[in-house]
Amino acid sequence: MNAWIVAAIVLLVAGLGPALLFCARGSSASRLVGLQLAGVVGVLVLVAIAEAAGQPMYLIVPLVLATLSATGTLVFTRTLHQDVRAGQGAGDDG
Amino acid sequence: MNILITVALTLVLAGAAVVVFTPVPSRQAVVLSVYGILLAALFMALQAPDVALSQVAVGAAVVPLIVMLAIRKIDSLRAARRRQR
Amino acid sequence: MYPYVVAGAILFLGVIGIARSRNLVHAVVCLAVAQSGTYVLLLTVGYQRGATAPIFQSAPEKAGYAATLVDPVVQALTLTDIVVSATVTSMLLALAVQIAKRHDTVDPDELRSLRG
Amino acid sequence: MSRGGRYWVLAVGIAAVGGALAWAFLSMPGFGGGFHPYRDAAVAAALRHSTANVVSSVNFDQRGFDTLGEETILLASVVGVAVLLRPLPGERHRHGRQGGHVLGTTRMLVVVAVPLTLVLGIDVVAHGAVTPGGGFQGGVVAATALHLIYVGDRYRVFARLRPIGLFEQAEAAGVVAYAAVGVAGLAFGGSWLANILPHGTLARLVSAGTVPLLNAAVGLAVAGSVVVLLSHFLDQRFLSPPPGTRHAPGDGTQP
Repeated sequence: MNAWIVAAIVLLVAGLGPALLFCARGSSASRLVGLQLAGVVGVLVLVAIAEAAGQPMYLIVPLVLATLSATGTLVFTRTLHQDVRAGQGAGDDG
Repeated sequence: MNILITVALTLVLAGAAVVVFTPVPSRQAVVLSVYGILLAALFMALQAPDVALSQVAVGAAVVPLIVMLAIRKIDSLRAARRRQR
Repeated sequence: MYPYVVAGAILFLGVIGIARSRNLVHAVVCLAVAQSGTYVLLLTVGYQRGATAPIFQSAPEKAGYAATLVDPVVQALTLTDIVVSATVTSMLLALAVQIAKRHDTVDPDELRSLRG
Repeated sequence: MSRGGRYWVLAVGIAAVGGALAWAFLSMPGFGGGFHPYRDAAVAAALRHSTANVVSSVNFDQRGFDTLGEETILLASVVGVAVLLRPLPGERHRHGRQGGHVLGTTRMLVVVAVPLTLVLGIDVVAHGAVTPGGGFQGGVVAATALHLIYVGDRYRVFARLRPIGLFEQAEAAGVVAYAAVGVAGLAFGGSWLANILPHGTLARLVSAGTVPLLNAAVGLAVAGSVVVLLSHFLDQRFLSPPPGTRHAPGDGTQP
């Protein structure tokens, strides 16, 4: 058990856990904060796991996640603006 | 490594529960995106970078975009019907 | 044992979500979650303690090198699984949009009463 | 069936499937064990063809025919979505601005991220045989780059930059190229999708025979089909609902 595994476990529990909690409550716009946190911490977790396994070639995965998580957030900021403008999430009576 | 896998599995299970028990689809789409990141972390811990890469590629932008566009289309169809009545 | 139980639990969570669903889009997302249980099951079946990903950096010298790698066959199966899941999701969402256009609702219960 | 009745059926189904799964899990080899006969066979076969990434070797060499089936599923779903989302009679294209204001920082992010994502996608496809990655993952990443233009900017710029016919042809060309490599294997190697090219040195960019070629074909097909698939959903946003479709007689509302 090396330091990178400990780092990965700590980041999972103290980073992605709270991100999931943020996502579990509130309006869809406030859940976006959880998604942002999950994207950033997720990159760190993936780097830590790659180092823990001693396999530098795994690092392509955090690289792709870092590039695409910004796009993922943009998807929601583009499509959720109606909810934000209506305050409490218009059209959410589904 | 085993503790790491156990922690990641528990987080994935919790994430699946949050996705399923979020009733409003537009909120569910955001949670689905986070669930994809949790799955990618689990796949990396299981030494499957190929699978983690494809989960990240599909789950980060493409599937959330399709889901959100379908939700918006259905919402706008309903709003148009409501205006007609 | 715990990893297999988690895979089964994810499958059941997705199925329960589909049964409770009041919105077809919600049901489609729950189906995607149910399918993600199969990814977890496949990958945990192929995992071996202390092994690394089945990717070589240089030609192996020892004959028993394969025993230090996790199972590549289940990883390839999971890759196919993820692609199929994405295409099924898009097909079903297109179907949901078409139902909304024709029937004015995406609630499965209302759809049934419309037919009767 | 009422909701209560549905839950009863669900409970019976979960109990039955849960029991079967528990039985299977108890008789399976335990988690993390060393018993993987398929792994031993697949790794040996990959080493014979000098393929560093054994997962790519399984997908594009040992199980190449299954991957062709997967491509066909992708093609079929694109056709299905195109049929399902065709404009109904009376629906018209709305032109004009898309709602919402785009910040300057968002535009800048798009300018930086589009080339970066595109290059990353091509890189993932090109190194499919030697590092994690491959045609499918890289194709999706490259398609995401094109859709970044939509999420960051106006739809009209996007529509001009995305000649949809070209992507439909790219998708078809990818599938045809995959089948062509298969036929070439049949002609020169004696079996469908036989790995006929020289295998090269393990872990070099040009190695593993036909695997990089098949990776590129799949990358082309996946990028094309994801762009076409998303564009059908995007076009739905710009269709105005037909006036009174539901009340018009004989429009197929009743099954």
